Amino acid sequence: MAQPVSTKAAEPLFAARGVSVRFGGVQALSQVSLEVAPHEVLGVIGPNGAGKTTLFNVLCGFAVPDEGELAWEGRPLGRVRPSQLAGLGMARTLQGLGLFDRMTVLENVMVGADHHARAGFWTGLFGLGHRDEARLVERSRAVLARLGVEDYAERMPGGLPYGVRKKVALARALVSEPRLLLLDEPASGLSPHEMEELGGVVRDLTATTATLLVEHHMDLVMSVCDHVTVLDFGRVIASGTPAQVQDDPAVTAAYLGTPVADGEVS
Amino acid sequence: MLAVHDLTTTYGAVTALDGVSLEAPAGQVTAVLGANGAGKTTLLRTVSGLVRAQRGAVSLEGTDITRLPAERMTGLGIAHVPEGRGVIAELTVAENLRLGGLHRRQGSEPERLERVYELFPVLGDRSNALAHVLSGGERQMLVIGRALMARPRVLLLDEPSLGLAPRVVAQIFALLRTLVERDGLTVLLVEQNATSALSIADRGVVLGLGRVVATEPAERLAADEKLRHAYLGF
Amino acid sequence: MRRYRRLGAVLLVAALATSACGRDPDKRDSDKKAGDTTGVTDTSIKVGGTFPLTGVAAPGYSEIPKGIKAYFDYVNAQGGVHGRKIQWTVKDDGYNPTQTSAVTNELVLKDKVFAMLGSLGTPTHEAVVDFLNDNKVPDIFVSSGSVAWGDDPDKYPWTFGWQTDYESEGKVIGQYIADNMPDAKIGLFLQDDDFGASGEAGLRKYVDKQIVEVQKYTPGGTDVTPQVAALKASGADLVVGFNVPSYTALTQLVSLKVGYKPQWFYSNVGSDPTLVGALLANFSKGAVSNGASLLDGVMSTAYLPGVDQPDNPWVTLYQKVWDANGEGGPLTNYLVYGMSEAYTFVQALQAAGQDLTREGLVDALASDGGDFKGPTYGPFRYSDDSHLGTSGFQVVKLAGGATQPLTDVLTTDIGDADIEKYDGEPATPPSNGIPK
Amino acid sequence: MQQFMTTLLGGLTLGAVYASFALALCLIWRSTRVVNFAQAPMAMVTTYVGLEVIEATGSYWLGFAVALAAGFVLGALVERLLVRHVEGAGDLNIVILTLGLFVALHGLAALVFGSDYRSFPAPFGLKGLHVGGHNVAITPFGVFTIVAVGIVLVLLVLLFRSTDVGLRMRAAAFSPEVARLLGVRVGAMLTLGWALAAVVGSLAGLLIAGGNLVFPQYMDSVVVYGFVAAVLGGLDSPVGSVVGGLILGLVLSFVSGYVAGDLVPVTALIVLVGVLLVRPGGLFSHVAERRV
Amino acid sequence: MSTLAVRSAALWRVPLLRHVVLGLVGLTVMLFVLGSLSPFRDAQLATMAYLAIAAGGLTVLTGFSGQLSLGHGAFLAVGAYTTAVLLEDGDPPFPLVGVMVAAVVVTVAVGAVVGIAAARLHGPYVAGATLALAVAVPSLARYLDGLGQEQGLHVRVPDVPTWFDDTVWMITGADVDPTSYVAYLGWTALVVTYVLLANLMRSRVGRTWRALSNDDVAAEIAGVRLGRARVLAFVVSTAAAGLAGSLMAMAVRVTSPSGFSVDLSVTLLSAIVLGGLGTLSGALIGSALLTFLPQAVTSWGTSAGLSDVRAAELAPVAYGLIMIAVVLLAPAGIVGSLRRVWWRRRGIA
Repeated sequence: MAQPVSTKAAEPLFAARGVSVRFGGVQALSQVSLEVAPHEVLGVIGPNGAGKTTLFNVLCGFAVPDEGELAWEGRPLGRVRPSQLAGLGMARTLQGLGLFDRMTVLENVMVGADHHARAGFWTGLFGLGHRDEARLVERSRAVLARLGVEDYAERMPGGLPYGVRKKVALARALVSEPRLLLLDEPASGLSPHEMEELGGVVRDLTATTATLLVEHHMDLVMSVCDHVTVLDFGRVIASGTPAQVQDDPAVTAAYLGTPVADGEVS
Repeated sequence: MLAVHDLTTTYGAVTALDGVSLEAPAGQVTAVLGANGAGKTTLLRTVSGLVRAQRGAVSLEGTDITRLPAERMTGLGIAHVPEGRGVIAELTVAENLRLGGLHRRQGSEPERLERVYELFPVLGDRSNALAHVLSGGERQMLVIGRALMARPRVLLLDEPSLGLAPRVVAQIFALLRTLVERDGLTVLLVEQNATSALSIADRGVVLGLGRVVATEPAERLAADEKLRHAYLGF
Repeated sequence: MRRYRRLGAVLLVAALATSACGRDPDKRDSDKKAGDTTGVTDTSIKVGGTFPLTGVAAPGYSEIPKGIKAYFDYVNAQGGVHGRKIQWTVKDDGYNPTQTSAVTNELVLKDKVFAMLGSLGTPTHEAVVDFLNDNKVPDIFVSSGSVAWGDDPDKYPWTFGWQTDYESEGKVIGQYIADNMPDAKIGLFLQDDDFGASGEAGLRKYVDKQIVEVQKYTPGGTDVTPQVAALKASGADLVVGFNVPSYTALTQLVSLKVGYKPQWFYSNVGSDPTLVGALLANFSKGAVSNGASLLDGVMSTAYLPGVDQPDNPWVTLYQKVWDANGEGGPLTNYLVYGMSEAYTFVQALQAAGQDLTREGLVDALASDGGDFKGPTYGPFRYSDDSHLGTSGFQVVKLAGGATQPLTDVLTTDIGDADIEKYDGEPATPPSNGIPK
Repeated sequence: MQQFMTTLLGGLTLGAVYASFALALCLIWRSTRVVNFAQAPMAMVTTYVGLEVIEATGSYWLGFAVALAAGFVLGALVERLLVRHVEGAGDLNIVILTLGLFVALHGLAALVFGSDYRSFPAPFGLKGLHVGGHNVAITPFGVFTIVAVGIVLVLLVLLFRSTDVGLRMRAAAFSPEVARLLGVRVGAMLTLGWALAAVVGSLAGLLIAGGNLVFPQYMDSVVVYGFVAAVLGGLDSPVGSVVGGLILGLVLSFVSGYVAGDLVPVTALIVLVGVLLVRPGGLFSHVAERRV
Repeated sequence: MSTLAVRSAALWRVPLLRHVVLGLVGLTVMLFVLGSLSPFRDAQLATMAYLAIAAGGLTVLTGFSGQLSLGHGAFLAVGAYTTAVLLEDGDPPFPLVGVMVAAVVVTVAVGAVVGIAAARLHGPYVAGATLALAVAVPSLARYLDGLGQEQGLHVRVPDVPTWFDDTVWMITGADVDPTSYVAYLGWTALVVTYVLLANLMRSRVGRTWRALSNDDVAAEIAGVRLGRARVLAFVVSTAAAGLAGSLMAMAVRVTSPSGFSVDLSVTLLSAIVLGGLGTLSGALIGSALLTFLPQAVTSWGTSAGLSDVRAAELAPVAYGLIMIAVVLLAPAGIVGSLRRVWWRRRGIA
């Protein structure tokens, strides 16, 4: 299913170069580099505690790297603030969903579309922005429809099935029409069937969007990713196509560990 | 010894454990293996009462302990060792250890402290330092030492290898084996590091998506394709 | 579109027509020409007042309305005034002007009282004086010595003062100090409002050069250490306080703490020995064995007989009234104050005659009030030009919980009026205790 | 010079009171992450209880003890009956809860004890001390205030550092889940934390009340100044609370003595906002981490 | 007919139209109600109007954007003092509407500064800082000579304009006395404010606020600029508070520090809690409770044998207990709870 395309020659859409982060005495990331080409799905995998979440937080501006830099279309980004992502053309989903529980599904998605809105404060104050609002509603409904959850538009997310809520979160990210989508463990809590569906959605997106996927469901990663980067102990231990990564003994060792020699306690 | 029957746990709409049954026989190490998100940690948290089970039962030597709150576990001789981040960073090493021994008073406190320092000399050296400054390996030793302060019969260990260098992992696992053989401790060991865990375990249970995928003697499992598939998906 | 425009034009014309024809404003008020009898029936008169029943100014002052009530009950028991019984309603404002405004609304607009009587406090009453005058509600005998209640009847034709005003009091105190303690270095301890400011103005007419320090306090805070420390630091050996009773107790306590022993001279408002003594008595035995004795030697002024003069015919009357109609407990100077106000009010009602109207009451006070005889040491100043109350004082010294006069009764007025000895005879109450 | 001494000593005494109040806030914050805006009314109520006992028995110390005991009970009740049931409900709800308690206790106290000013006795003299023929503007009761707060701080440090109960309380506060796994009854420890905090708060109430006038609002200014003191020191640090209290007491005393009493609240606001903007965690905190 | 129904239903969906229609209905009802009631009731309704405006603003801040202000009384004070200074001699330099606008502008200026500081704080720190503000502002008014110190400033409401009096008389047959005049002003301002606030809440800005109060991390990731949105909420909220303060000055006729104690701030907060956080109707209901409940409770107390003074304390006890009960039992408040039932009925939640 994976269609490895040789994109290394093309200018990467987004790149991290030599990123290192320390928390207290712990080296959470050391010299991590990765590149996402346009229309590519890049998977980031690794055992628990390997530094995947930290890497994600760096990419989104929630953590500041001690070393290294991020680049967007070849230009260094400097310090990114999370709220600037949408403007740059990036969108992210959260591991914990992060849906707004006191707002309807539609409104949730509309928040994601916010940076497309033209109406400002004064239009809002005098209630004049309904045409602009109508545009946002239309755009948001379209995304919900694309993910097959438009029927839930007027519902509160709290009581909906988990799979639907995951899709709402994804819709909120997609509605901003990002050029790079950052997905943080999108498959956690999904049934095998829903996971398959998700894989299809991610593949379909490649027409317009590049995706960076942090995930521990190997089936999904191996089936949708063009490239995979493997982290362990905050370092990149392997990188390549899914097939290359699967054959890498370092990856197997990272996941399955090494045997303990029998011996006395020191 | 410790038996889990048909345990089901959900977080909201997500099912983390789906009808898990397993046994940890007395005086043996039972390793629970599986990839990230397979439900291993949830299993331990449900057994020790931190999380309420939706369905199913946990029993200790035939006595039902499913609904008992977590704070009763030490009294029953069960020690749940969270992974290394479970040290209380704001307390000193000695205070962390003392805390472990507050509930079962066999032998004087200094004596028990001494025993832990014997097992982990590095903790003795830093007994008055805040746990905050310890390295990952030292933290792992501290949580294990803290659990031993209560002289437990059953040890529930959550990923003791997490984030540790292989040499340190080997050291900790070897110690564990010694404790089992010397004191007859029963261990339920949750691990992602399968090869290391199986090398000291008597039996292995593989979890995948909240269900038991395989239960086999350790040596047999180490060579089993099921294990590889559960972890790597290929 | 065109249709809407036409509709707009019609509306505009209609609006213009409305405002152009306007109704004759006088016509609407015509029903009030005969005089306003709100709150009056053949058998009753509704009277209300606002007092601090809670909060910082409550100790002492909350007793005034009880005195008023006791006296009205006494009068009502003997048939009332012109056959009408007086119904007295008191509202708590907690000495908070915003609250005063709200409860005054309630008294005037909801309860529809005939007149306000004795409403207490300078800042509090400031909040409602415009409202009462705008609504032409008699605002009788404000319980406060601010000169605002009466020095400008044209501005506030419906408002009357009763007690001696603070400026006159300041003048009397000032002259006494200038005559008897010309070398004293004076410190002032003032409530930070009209009360303090008027007192200071009066004082400065006589002892401007002797004043070495002025400290102010805001009612509500209970720490006056900085003020007392500053007074001490200035070297003042005579402190004149224009403050409420709680602050007399507080200044005495803090003086103990910082070891400050000047001659204290409190205005009449803050000097009630019984109340201040009671507040002080509760403190530690070692330090303040007898609260009242702490006040021994403190100077003040008096314009009414007090409970330390049980043989005074007025006090005898009030004791009788209180025993018959009061809520129990001993007679206090605040009860005496309330009953005296009520007595003067009944005098005004009598003077207003059988056909009681708001206008009638105010006219009667302005024309006859100056001749009222009552418990106050000096005469009232009521006339068409002044609505200020009584003007006679004695300077007194406290000793053993009683007051000893240091001077004759002195009278004066605001501004540059001289201070003169009052030579009128003290009045005695009528035998039935009700003014004619 | 004399005024300087008066101001300094006044500031220290006042600071000691703010310190104990801040300490109470800090104890609760550490154990339950709640800023207890009802701390002052709670202390006010227990002070009234003490006053009633003193007036009935004539013994200051009996009243003192009863007030502290009442604080213990009240604190425990508030945690058990109210706070426990809104845990995890969000900052907003908890703050509103304590404010509701603030309003209700004020009204209840006025209803039960009346809203008149009442004088509260002091166990020691209220005359300033004489040292070498000079009057020092501190009363024996002022000395008692400072000493009492010092003793409480030492006792609390001993409790937390050297006893098992203290260890359990700290564990429960820092890491409730781990504490449960180690057999600590976290709920009971939180209740105990609130109860102890309310005792310390009650002490603050008694210290302010002694030799002063008491009325239902007499603690209100301490709500703000105690909070500022606690934030100044870092809400998490008991020692910081005490230092913060003393600093604030001195600053406010000097502003009041040398500038203007009416500027005291403004000064407190400036100090608070200044500290929060420069060091959001207070002077004694470690750098706050951002959670994702 | 049915197309007309569909079309009007569609129009009803347009917030502006819906809010304006509701507003006009409100204004009309107000005109008749105020005209037919006694001046005392009008005075009470004036009180309710300024409380409701302030509570509406606080709803935007606390209920919508999730920032807790315990210092809204301070902003009312700014608006009130601005009004008092302009109206001191009863002859303002510009029409009364201009006075109210000036009050709003000055308050917004102060609110923006406070909002910028508050946006950098979180949780209980915002509450504590605004609480300190609530204490500081009145004491500053005490300190400044020009603001009348403890006694405060008189507020002289200009005479009722003849055209207004005549128009109301034409419509309702009742005269407008000065007390009722303030009530008319207050309710007109209330309706305008609520229409504007309702517009804002339904707009993209309101959605942003709700998002960030729900989950600020998720909102930030979705592109919401937290600081800006929070400051904006502060500004809108303080604008309402300034207007409310202006009306309060006119209704109370005096502006003095003791009128803006912490109690006022806590009272406003209790209004929005009682009615339900996050809805304007809740703020309105809460203000009505605050205006009318004390009398009911107090008279109940006196009839139960309490003295006037003690009975007056029953109202705060009632508020306090209701606040606690709401947090414990119905965290969404009265309106919120009803709405939840409504959703459940319609199967939305």
